[in-house]
Amino acid sequence: MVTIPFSHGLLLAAALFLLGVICVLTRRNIIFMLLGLEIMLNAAGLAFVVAGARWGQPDGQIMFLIVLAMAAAEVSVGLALVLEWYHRMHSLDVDQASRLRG
Amino acid sequence: MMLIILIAVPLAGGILAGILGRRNAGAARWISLAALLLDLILALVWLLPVATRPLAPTAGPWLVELRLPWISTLGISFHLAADGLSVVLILLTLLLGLAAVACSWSEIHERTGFFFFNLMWVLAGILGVFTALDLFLFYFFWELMMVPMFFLIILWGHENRVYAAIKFFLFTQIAGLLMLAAIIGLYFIHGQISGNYSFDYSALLGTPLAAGTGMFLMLGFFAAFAVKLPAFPVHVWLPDAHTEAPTAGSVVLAGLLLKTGAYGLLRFVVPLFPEAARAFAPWAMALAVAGIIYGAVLAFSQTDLKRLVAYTSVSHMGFVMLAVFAWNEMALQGALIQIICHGLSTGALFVIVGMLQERMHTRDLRRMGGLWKEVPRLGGFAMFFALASLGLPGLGNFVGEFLILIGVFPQAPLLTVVAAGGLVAASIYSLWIVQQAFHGQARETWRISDLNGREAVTLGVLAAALLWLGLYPQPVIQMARPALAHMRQIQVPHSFPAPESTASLPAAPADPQGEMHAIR
Amino acid sequence: MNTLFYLAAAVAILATLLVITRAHAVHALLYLIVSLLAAALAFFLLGAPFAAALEVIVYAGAIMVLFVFVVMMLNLGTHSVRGERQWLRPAAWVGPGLLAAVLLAELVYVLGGWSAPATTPAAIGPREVGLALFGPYVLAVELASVMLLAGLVGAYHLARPQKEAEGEA
Amino acid sequence: MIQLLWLIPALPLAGFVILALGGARLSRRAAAWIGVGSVGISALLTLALAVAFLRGLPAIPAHIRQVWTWFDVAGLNIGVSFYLDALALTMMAVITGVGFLIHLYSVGYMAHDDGFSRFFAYMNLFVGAMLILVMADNLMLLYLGWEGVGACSYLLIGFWYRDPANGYAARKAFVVTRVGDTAMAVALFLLFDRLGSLQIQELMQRAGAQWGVGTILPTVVALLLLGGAVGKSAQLPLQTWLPDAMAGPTPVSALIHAATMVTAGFYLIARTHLIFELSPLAMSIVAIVGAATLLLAGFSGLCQTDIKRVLAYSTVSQIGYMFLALGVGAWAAATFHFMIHAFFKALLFLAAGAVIHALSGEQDLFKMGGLRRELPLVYLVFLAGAASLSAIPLVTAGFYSKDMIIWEVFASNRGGTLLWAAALAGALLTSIYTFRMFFLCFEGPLRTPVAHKPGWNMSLPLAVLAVLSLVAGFLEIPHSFGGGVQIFSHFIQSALPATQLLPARESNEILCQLASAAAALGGLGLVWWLMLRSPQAGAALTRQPLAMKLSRFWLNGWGFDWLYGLLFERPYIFLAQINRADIVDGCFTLLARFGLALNALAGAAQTGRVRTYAAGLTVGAAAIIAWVVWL
Repeated sequence: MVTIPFSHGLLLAAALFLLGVICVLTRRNIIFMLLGLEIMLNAAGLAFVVAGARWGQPDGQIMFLIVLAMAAAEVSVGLALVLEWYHRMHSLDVDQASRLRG
Repeated sequence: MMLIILIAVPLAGGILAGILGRRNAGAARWISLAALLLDLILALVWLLPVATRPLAPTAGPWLVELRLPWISTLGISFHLAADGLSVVLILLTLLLGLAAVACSWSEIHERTGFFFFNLMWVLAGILGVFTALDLFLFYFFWELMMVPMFFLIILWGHENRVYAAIKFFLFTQIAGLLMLAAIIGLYFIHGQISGNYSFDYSALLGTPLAAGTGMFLMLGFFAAFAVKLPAFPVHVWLPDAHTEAPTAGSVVLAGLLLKTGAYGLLRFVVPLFPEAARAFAPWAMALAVAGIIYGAVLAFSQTDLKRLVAYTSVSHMGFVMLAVFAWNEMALQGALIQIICHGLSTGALFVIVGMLQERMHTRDLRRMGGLWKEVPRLGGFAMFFALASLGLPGLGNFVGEFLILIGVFPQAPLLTVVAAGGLVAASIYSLWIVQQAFHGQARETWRISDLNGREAVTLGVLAAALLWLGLYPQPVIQMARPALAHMRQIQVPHSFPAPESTASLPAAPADPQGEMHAIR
Repeated sequence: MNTLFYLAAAVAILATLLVITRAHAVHALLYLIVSLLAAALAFFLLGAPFAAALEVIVYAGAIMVLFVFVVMMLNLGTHSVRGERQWLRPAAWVGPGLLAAVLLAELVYVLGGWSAPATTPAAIGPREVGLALFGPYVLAVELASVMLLAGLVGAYHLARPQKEAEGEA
Repeated sequence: MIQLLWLIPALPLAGFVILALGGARLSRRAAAWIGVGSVGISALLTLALAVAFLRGLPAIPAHIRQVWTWFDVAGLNIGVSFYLDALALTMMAVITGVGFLIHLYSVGYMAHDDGFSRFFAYMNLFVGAMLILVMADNLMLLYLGWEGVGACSYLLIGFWYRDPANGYAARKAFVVTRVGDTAMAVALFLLFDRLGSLQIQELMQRAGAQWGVGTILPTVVALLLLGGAVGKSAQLPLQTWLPDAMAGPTPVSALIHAATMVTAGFYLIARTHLIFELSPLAMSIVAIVGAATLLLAGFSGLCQTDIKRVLAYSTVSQIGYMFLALGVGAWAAATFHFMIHAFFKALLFLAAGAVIHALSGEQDLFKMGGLRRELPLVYLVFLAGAASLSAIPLVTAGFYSKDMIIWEVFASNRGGTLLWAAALAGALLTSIYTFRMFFLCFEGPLRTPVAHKPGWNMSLPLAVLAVLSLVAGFLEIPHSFGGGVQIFSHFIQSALPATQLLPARESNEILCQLASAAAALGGLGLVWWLMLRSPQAGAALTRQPLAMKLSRFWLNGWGFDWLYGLLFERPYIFLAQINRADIVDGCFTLLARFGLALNALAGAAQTGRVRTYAAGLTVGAAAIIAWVVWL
């Protein structure tokens, strides 16, 4: 067991989250964007766990479990989309997928 | 019960025509015709004897009434009723509906069943509007008549139909939503004051309103009806809609849909908000006169015959609005006659344009000319209706316009004089139609056939009705008199308390006597 | 023990930094696994052994493997790495980096800065988590299961071979 | 007999309905029988009615018969009801009598026209409407007839519809008169508002009882009514339509634009004379309008080259006399002149029609000439008509009626020397332009060969009208001729008051008559001298530059058409054209454009790039956190 300020855990989560954000914003490769999303999800889960530990309640871990399930679902659908898309476009450049331009 | 059946017959006929019309276009036509004829006969048999019977002076205004609970928790009831005014308008609706069916007989070839379905539902919606006495129900019918009309324009219209249909929909829908807001506002204000939350017309009559609130609510209603009418600055949807709609659509639009605006002004705006309407009257009358002149001048400059006729509607309906806000018996009777006669004469002119378009595939006045030689009978009818439109005495429009002007004169002499100038402008555009289309040299060689029997009967009936109204309008006047008298009485007994004291008033509306009449 | 936590945190951040800067997808994935393992250690230290275990099994195990499979199926050659290098010009990092810095500053401010009273978290084992999960949170479990089912169906539908329905989308 | 009053207008209307519905299916013979017969029976009925009416005089000066209630709203009870008195009877007699003769004439004149039955349908409708106008018991019904005849006038002027010029003339006639009609309608509104009735006799009573002489209301009402009257009767300032109205077939010009419809203005003023008498100002204006118009039209008549336009201007001028008489309160004289004018002007038009018919549609006076020997009957009747129009003393009816007006203008308490001088100058002008036309047409060499000679159905009406134009004047012979005969004025005085003469001037009657006789004969002599005796002098006169300028100015009717075109017609067309696309619509379109612009702006944000959206999200998150924390 550690004895650290509660905010340090949260700061770790924030740092990881922001690294994920940077990844999403910077990378044009869709695989890397998905990776960035995973980083962000994981950071969110970390934040939940830290909060749960702070109050000594299982709720934080349960939320982490939900996030985990969501990440799994998201990744499966997302990667299926990537595959399908790659078949059509022969590229992973997300900027080419701009048909919704107004 | 009669009223429900009157509305249900065209609804059912429309569904039947829609279903059978998928296989057999002829069936759709005959079913529509039969349904409307049946409805007309029913209306004549049921309503006319009631309407012409002398009324006991103590009786309420409604000749026929039906009230069923509908959504009682919100105070909404299925409340239909007809007084003399409604009866006259119902008969007009059915007559013009028949004309609309007759004139689309050979014009519509695509999706005939669905066309007649829409046509019949528009008519049913209009019948509903003319009889609904629950404001919620009224709004329901108000929308019911608009949506099929939208389809009529967008599916069977001419070249620019999508633009016209969307414009029509936007204008009427936005204005309709303003009215809905006003209805709900009135509902809550009335409910708060009286504790009785109800959409019922007779309950809402005489709701005491502070001057500012009353004006806002009145303007909400006024917006919807002024757009429909159409009044001067919001008339712009009309020329496009008229021009692009199929003939039957134009006939129904000009002959009936516009009349719902006039009816709304008569039935709702002034009775529900007498004070606000009185305060607003000078503005409304000025707008009306502006519309009379503006419409007439613009009509003259049009080269599309249908558009020309559309602008004449703006001019003619200006007279109706002028009359409504003068609110005396003479002007109101004139407005009613004008409503009917404008429906007949403009409807007939649209039918004529439709016939020309069916034969020549153009509505461009610059390409017509000298048609009298080819189609003397059609030309004769066109001349007749053009003369009616310019207000020739002996035809119905004259009676309407004259009664309106003579009724308005004591209240607004100057405006009356300007409006009378509209008569001169009317003669300019009406004669222009005849000159450009039927007289003069033929600009192109047309080989077209004159009227066939069906067309001659359609126009003949309309012409006969105009002549009858021009020479002997007394039955109509007699029929509408008690209704108009009741409407005019509604505002008389109310002396509104000062605005600051309204809030503390107890629930009861100001006139228990009138209330009882209305409910019975 | 505290040192261990800060070490794990440093490893996690460092590995994540490497993840987002790699040009080769497989390298990035491997670093991400490192980062996740570090996070799992942090979970354990925070008294959440169950979460730590799941982090290793599900995240680092299952999800990352899925990524690896997909990268393999895409068969990205060296040309994609070269393209990746082109896209990763320094200029591309400036905007996101600044934005992230601003956000981080805000979060630090919100969380009350670095110095805060230290607390010792209570350990919560799998038992408590399980009891809560199938007690008050049973509805969330149902929701998660529905979501996973939807993911399953969606992934199957998207990834099935569809030559005939090429023009459908 | 009086019970059958309603039949008189009903018969021509029935004729119209049959002809309109029958259309081309009727043979020409049947159409002619229906068209002429219905008016003929009406004329006979009128005759019988006149006998019955005269028998009832002086005990019963007026009859009212209601046929049905037109409408009854809020105190405005309008019946389709007819009023018969001496004035109405005079009008009816002229309408049906002259109308019948013109119908009969038209059978020959229109024999080869395509629209034969259409022509008779319109003519019958006109006669019916005109009868309603003069028999109406209330102003509303009068207005119905009033507009009805206007519509018929429109239909008949534009009868030959293929020529756009005819259509223009027809529309001009209708629109210009409609301007007057609208003024009249406003008068009706005002009358009903103030007096609560539109029943003519009731109105007159109430006006007399409630309004003082010289107050503002009767003046306003009278001037508005005068507006209607000048429109219909083509008086200043609305006279411009009548010369153009000659585009219609000649029988139409004879019936509508000479004998009957254009005198409706006179009838309206005579019918409402009590209101006019309440307003001396309005009376003076009527007189001045009449005097100005008769001079103006007289000068214009001098220079016309089209035979029908000469007659049109002479009609305007003669109606000017009637208005002048009305303005000075010489009611009987105006009515008498109306009747005589109907005879000789119808005669002149029909004779001119015979000439035009004979020359295959030639209307230019300078292409006529020498017809005296070719068309002797036409020559004789035209001479009778011209003499009557010029008021050649003693032998013509025109002398008696016009002299009565000139004398009463001089002697009436509302008259004056200036008006009298204008009337006298008008008489001189009338004589000059009439005989100029006559000599151009019948004297000199033959310029166009004669194609058709008039048949019996054209000759008979000419002969009857010629006799009437000569002898009808003996109904009223002035006092100065040894006591004289006053059959007509006694008859009409059951409906209209006698003229108030100034006693001081009564002794001058014979002098005044000598003056007007001298004017008529002087004009004739002048024309004879300039055209036949020494044509060189005449030619020299017309070559003067001033004369040529004036002549062009008068030929175009004093430039009124040009002025109105500049002031009303062209601005109206300009305003209408410039706004064809509807400026209001433009405003709404602008609103729509604004919406579209906003849409484009918002659409630009939709780059379709996921990363941009993500960046947006991030910025939003940063902003929201900042907002929550620091604000």
